[in-house]
Amino acid sequence: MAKLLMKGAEAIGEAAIAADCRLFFGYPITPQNEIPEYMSLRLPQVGGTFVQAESEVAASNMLYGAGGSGARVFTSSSSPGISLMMEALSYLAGAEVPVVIVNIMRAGPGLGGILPAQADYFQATKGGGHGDYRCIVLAPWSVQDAADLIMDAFDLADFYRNPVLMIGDALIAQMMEPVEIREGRKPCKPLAPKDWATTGNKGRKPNIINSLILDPEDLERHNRRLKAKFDSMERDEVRWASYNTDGDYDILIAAYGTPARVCLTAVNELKEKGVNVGLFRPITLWPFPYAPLREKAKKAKAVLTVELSTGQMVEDVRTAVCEDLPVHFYGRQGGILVTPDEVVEQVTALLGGARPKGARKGGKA
Amino acid sequence: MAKLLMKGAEAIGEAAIAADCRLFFGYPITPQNEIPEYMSLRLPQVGGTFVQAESEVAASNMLYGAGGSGARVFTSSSSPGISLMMEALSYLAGAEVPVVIVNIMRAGPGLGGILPAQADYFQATKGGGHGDYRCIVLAPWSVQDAADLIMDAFDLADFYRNPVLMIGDALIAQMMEPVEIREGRKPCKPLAPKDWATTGNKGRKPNIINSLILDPEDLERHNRRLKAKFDSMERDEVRWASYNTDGDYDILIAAYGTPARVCLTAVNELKEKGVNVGLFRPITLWPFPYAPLREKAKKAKAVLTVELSTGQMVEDVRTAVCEDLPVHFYGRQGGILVTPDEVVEQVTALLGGARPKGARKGGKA
Amino acid sequence: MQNEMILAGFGGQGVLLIGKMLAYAGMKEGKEVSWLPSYGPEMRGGTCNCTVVVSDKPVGSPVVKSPNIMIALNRPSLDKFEPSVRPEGILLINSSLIDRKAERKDVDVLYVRANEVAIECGSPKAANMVALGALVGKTGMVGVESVKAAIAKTFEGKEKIIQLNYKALERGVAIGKGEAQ
Amino acid sequence: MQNEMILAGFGGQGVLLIGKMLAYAGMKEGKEVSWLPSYGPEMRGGTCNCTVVVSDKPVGSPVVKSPNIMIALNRPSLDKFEPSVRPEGILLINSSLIDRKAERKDVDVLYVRANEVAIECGSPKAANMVALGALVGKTGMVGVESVKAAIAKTFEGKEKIIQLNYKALERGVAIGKGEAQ
Amino acid sequence: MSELTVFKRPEALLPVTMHYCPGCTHGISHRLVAEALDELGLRERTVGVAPVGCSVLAYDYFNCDFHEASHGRAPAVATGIKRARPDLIVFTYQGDGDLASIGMAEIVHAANRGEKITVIFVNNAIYGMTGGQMAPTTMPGQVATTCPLGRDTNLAGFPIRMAELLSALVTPAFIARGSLHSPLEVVKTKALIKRAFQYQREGTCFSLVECLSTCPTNWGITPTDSLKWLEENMLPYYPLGIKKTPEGKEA
Amino acid sequence: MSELTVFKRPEALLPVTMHYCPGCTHGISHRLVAEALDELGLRERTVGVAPVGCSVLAYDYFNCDFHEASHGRAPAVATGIKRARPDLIVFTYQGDGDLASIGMAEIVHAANRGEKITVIFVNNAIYGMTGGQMAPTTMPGQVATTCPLGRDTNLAGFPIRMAELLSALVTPAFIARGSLHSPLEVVKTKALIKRAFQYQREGTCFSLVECLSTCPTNWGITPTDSLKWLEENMLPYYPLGIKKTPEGKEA
Amino acid sequence: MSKITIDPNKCKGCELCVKACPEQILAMGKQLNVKGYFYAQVAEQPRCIGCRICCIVCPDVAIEMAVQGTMYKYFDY
Amino acid sequence: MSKITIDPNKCKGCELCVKACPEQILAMGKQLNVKGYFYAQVAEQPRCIGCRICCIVCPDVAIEMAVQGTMYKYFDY
Ligand SMILES: Cc1ncc(C[n+]2csc(CCOP(=O)(O)OP(=O)(O)O)c2C)c(N)n1
Ligand SMILES: Cc1ncc(C[n+]2csc(CCOP(=O)(O)OP(=O)(O)O)c2C)c(N)n1
Ligand code: SF4
Ligand code: SF4
Ligand code: SF4
Ligand code: SF4
Ligand code: SF4
Ligand code: SF4
Ligand SMILES: [Mg+2]
Ligand SMILES: [Mg+2]
Repeated sequence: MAKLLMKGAEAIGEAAIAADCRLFFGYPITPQNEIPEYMSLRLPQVGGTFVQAESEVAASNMLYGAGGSGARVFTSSSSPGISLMMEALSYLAGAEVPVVIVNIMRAGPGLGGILPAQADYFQATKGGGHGDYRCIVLAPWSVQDAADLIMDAFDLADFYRNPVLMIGDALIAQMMEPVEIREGRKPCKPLAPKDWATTGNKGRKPNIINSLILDPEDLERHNRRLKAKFDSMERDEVRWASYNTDGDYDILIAAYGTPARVCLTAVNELKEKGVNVGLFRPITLWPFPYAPLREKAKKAKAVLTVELSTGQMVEDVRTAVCEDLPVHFYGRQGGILVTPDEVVEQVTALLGGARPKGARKGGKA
Repeated sequence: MAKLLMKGAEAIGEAAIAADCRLFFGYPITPQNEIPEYMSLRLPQVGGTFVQAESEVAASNMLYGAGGSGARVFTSSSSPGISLMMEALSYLAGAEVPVVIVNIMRAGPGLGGILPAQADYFQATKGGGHGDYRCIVLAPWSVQDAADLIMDAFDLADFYRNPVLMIGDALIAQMMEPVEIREGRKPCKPLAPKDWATTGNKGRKPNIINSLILDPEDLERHNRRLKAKFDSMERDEVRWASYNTDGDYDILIAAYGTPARVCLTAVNELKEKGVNVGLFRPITLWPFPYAPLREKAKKAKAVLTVELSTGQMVEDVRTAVCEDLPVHFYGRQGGILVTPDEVVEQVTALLGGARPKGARKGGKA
Repeated sequence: MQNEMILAGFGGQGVLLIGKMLAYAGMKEGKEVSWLPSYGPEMRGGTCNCTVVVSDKPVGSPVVKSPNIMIALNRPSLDKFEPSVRPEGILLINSSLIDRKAERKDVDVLYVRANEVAIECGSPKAANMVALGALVGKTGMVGVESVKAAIAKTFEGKEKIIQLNYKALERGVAIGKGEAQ
Repeated sequence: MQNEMILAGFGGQGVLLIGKMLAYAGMKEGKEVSWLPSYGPEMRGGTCNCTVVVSDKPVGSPVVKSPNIMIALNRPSLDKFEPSVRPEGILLINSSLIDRKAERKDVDVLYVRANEVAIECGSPKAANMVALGALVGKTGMVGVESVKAAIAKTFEGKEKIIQLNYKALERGVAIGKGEAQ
Repeated sequence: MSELTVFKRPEALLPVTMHYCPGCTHGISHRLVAEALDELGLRERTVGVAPVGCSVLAYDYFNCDFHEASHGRAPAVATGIKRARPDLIVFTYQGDGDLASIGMAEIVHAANRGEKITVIFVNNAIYGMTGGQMAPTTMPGQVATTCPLGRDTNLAGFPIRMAELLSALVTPAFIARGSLHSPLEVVKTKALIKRAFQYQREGTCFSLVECLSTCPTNWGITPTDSLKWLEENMLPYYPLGIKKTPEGKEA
Repeated sequence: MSELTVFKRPEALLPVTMHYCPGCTHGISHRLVAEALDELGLRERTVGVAPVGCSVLAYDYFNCDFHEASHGRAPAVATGIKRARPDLIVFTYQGDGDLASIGMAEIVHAANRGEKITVIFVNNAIYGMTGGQMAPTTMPGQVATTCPLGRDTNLAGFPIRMAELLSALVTPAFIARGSLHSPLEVVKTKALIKRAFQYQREGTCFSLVECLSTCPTNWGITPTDSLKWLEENMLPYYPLGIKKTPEGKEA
Repeated sequence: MSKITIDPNKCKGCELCVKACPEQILAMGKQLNVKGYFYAQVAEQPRCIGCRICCIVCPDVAIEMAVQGTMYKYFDY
Repeated sequence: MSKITIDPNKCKGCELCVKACPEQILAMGKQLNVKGYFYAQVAEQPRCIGCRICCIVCPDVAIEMAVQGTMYKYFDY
């Protein structure tokens, strides 16, 4: 298929349809309104259904019902709306219902602002809901990436029978870029028929979608089975990319989403000046690519983590490299994007040995 | 005041009243119903007000209003109910409204069960809501501790103008123990008058409780000011205790809440057998006592983390000790409590060099 | 010395109450105590139990898997908990309602006709007090006076009930001491 | 070569549209492109802008702080963005609506009577096309044919509008090349 | 003459003992739903949605597919199922805490969107499962564990009449209230439930039947006295009957 | 003869330009509330609760204490304030998405508890702030960005008449609907708002005034046409007047 | 002739059937069932009029009814 | 005699007052204000009957009215 110039929001919607998703339940919130708006127009055209839910609480529970009945379904929202889905998310994971949830992150906390941010990293990766559960968290850095990853998201959800999150800063939804929606692609995981779904028990025993297990031994078994599943995701689903890491470098930058692109621009600019800096980009934020990052960090003298938050992923970066080398943090907040110049300045200062202006050793005390 | 034999739930309520809290908004959920029930009886007797909210979403927003108008106020709930408060929690932190929220944790995920668990550690400590915010998280291990800590919780909330969480496994609320409610105590922090509260603007400019900041530069400033506040909590509010750590020990156990008591029993039993094992108990789960734990771990050859989850605090333990020594994990789930025998067995196996049955290297891949 | 007890019976038999009284009496005497009820969505109508620890040292686990003392006021409770009692432990069986003998040979079994004795005392509901008395009489874990204080506090203002309960308690104590059934 | 542009004007002037057309034309020619609108709760009624990057290499930041090209279709936009243009950059000013000259001396300023020219072309709404044409004429960043393809696609089926826009575009191109105002 | 079984456990109800307290009328409404599904031949294409409340284990009792919802959100879950699979028959079974308190927004909006689902609303004027707290439907003066001195209408307002409230919406629906306190009312309630499912089968409209029910355990009285208490206290406040039909009048 | 100013900006409204689009009647309802507070002498003991919606910045316009709520939860926030400080006058100002969609449970329950607060409900049949999505109050056939072919009542149901819905509750309250589309209706709506605050001042009951309002921007027509559109399309569906009084009848 | 069968192990002894039977022919037994409940029993089967009221009010669906021959339908159930 | 004052910088040019004035004495100006709006102006002050309708419909509270002497109260506002 030819490349189209599309808004990220629309590309996400179109890619979901190409991945055979025919259902969307959602509630408006800036800066992702173009996703439900697009779905409200497109889904009826392809025989699908769009429902504007009364709230994000309701939307996430509609997902729960639809996913439980075997449908491919997704919703999207932005930070405050995602917080309202935390109970349902825990239920989805507990009852093993595959759905896809997109968070187009805006600045917080609270009502905050509507400009891009990445401050929901903790919520997404550490579990904003209650109980022992995990979700694969995908982080696109371009419109094409968003379209590709959401298609995989449906497959991953179905394969593991677990909710999958895709989180992007607001730019991912708002910008237009050339994108190719890969029609007729193969699923990224082998998929079994959904014989567990609630579709009417004609000729079989009732199927039950449920997370209540009153017997503690049974619940413990369930918890351990889930844990084993999450362990297998940690083993099999780690995704990442690195740039300019073939040669030598003193600094390794770690960043995801749009800031990673900004960092890449900085890396290229520095390269032109003869300074080699590596870039490491986690694509799955959970499972986090601890081992690959550590490996890539071996050549460096310091890691610089760049985020649109006051420092969240930096904790995982620190965990990954442990005490092998110092981990610095540079972040912008409030909806402000980092610029290539800022990144260049940070790197230059680090190379000069100085603690760069505005940077701090993020994370733990 | 003489010691009383009280249920944890009642002690929490009575201590809150002794700390001048006169307002409770909440919604029933097992295993903490005795807290709202007690408050519904007691508050009217002391001139206070109890309101049964229509949901946890509403309860947490009632807290937001009441706290904003300068009142001391708290709510309690259990895991699924707490998930429903995540949006409000982010607003409370963003708008800097001091309130206290108690989570009497039950087994999850989803509806799970109603027996004790500690699987909401991530949610409480890493931020279950959206955006860059933190809450002090207190973890009592006895009824007395719960009564003492909730009084401090109100002071900490007021001092920092930030929500404070107290999280306990269900046993904390359900068991009865002797407890002394310290009347007339001094606040644990110096408290300023709440001149920011919405109390009518007679003779002054309007006070506004708000987290919306549309100008990105302003919002970034706000984020950084909040971050500085959280940093000061990390500096000043770390609480922990250790047991049997004066002499030498090969194993250091890390545990919080009721399991820490179980571990202490095991430590004492082992001591009788001539085996010295240390116990480290974080009292604030956030800020986590990284440095003290690392210090205490120096003498040991291995750390054993014991939790009622599939492994959550263990990640912070690992971060704390980094690669100084191996961190093992032993947990029970589904509402089952660890027993002293199990802990003894784990320790014995570790000392014998064997990987104990049921234990695993928790945490990251 | 640490006593870890499970007290179990039907919903209305008052096992939670005597558990609290034991804990209260222990506290009065300066001991470390804890009391923990079973709770669950299905507790209604079924059996009901609580765990009480009375100890000289701080109480570790308030949950007890292997009690050294077990009171069974009805048959299902005996069936459920008998196997868990520690060897050399004490098993108190309400023989008024339980139609079988203990199966364990390695524990000290005390049969108490709690319901009959309670009726004899004029308060059919006080079978739990008889059992409590028997336990205290047998073990001396807490003083009878302390338990009486607990009774007095529980039924504050209801002098008649207090006296009836005292009586049932004392009859139980005597039984526990082996003085009479 | 990487062109980083900010296109700004009033809400109804169609700056978002010509931004998209530029990106589309770039994409047609195999270039890397990105388009990003300003968005905010207060965008209504006020000014409106978008950022377009057309480049030979993958686009890093789709957000641009210092564009090398700036189109100002109204006065507030000029006031806001003029200082950010990179030295040696291009500043295109719609002199139909903007009553002042550029203050910057280190940029290449092009004044275009976009509204008047559009009216002359018979489509008063096509001032944005005139400006777009002028930019393309001046820089050659993308081919005129590619922009025409973008116009044809945007107004698919509306032949008359397409032709009017072509005309406005071509007039703009001529102005951009310095051939005529 | 051959023997003919004229009353037996419906096929849609599994042959298991339910966990409800003795005399709790939850069991009756379960049976009525099961009978309706059997008689209309819908069981094999039905998905039930269980609430959080005493009937949380409904999935263990019905012989059809089931989905356990989070507290109060059953109408949203049902919406998800029905929109995904309009060919299925979807019903929720909800208590008064679940539907009228935490789930208020979800039930109002499902009704207002006109979701083609059936809601069985069991109103026992209390939170049964959590041990007797006040519900939005608790009667004035009624004692509950969170209103130990009785519901004070000055502080907690009056009980909500959900059937009437939902009938105030414009979207066509079938909404009725029955009671389980007497044989006659049980029979009438069954007819309402059956009719509700019929509307769903035809794809006509949203349907809801409120069933006045007892909670002997938390009301603290015997099952028999509970029936009387319901009749004397709830019935005058919660009038029985059909409140709304899609035809616009009682037909 | 001396000059007397007979109409001016009320003291309770700060002398700033509001961000609303030209012709948006949000500005009128702001003024009416401010006038009511001034005329009743309540300003200095009033706390307003701002919603999430176009009026999210209300706290920048009113000259009294304000609390910004999360989306839909203003009635819960107001409950918190009023229960903590019954001496204060507490009002919420909410849009139709805020109050009738995500905040349905909170408004129904605040009304049902009989919270002594005043709710100003601005119904403009659309989500203004987020750019024109369908609201629960959007008219049948009305185009919105999430119903690009017009609201289909088969899929999305009929618009919710909040004033009528809330009036179906038993708890005493003052509930009325006014409109801002003509000078006369503005005057009448002001009287309703004033009366609502009077009830609160006396501690009588919950009070709510629904104000039919315009959104020229998202309706895509001029301010003047918007008034006409409101009159022709909304008025027949949303009848004006007092729906409920605590006295039980219109007094 | 109608025959009532009460499943002793399904019955929870709530007595609703006993109170509801218009002929007063049901009674509580004196034996406990597996769940520990005294269960209802049919005291005078022959007097049963087959009204099914007991079946209808039993919350635990513990009662079944069979008829021999035709049955008068009191109400359409 | 009543006097209408329209604050040019508060006015957003919505024209509601212009359309509402029963005497048709308000009109849109030809100049832009600081916010870029054409603002309303009083064209024929003397014909003003002091009905305050313009004030009442102005969403931006941009209009004030003063009177000299007494004013007829059309309605209690
Ligand atoms: C989010 C959440 N809040 C609270 C609870 C606790 N809870 C379980 S059931 C219930 C209410 C049950 O009452 P009702 O709906 O009337 O059903 P009943 O038991 O009376 O049939 C509550 C509050 C929960 N499980 N989840
Ligand atoms: C939890 C949450 N969901 C969604 C939003 C996005 N949002 C902001 S305002 C709004 C609706 C506004 O519509 P309305 O209440 O009708 O007010 P109006 O703008 O029309 O005055 C929405 C959905 C949000 N801020 N928070
Ligand atoms: S608690 Fe009440 S509602 Fe629940 S099963 Fe028992 S009687 Fe029924
Ligand atoms: S978008 Fe609509 S509601 Fe919002 S300010 Fe503009 S006109 Fe008013
Ligand atoms: S069928 Fe009627 S008469 Fe026969 S036992 Fe049942 S209730 Fe009594
Ligand atoms: S109604 Fe049913 S459960 Fe109750 S006593 Fe009769 S047979 Fe037993
Ligand atoms: S007061 Fe009346 S007559 Fe005078 S300008 Fe205003 S609307 Fe016109
Ligand atoms: S009504 Fe007000 S804002 Fe509108 S034109 Fe008149 S003065 Fe200006
Ligand atoms: Mg109930
Ligand atoms: Mg609106």
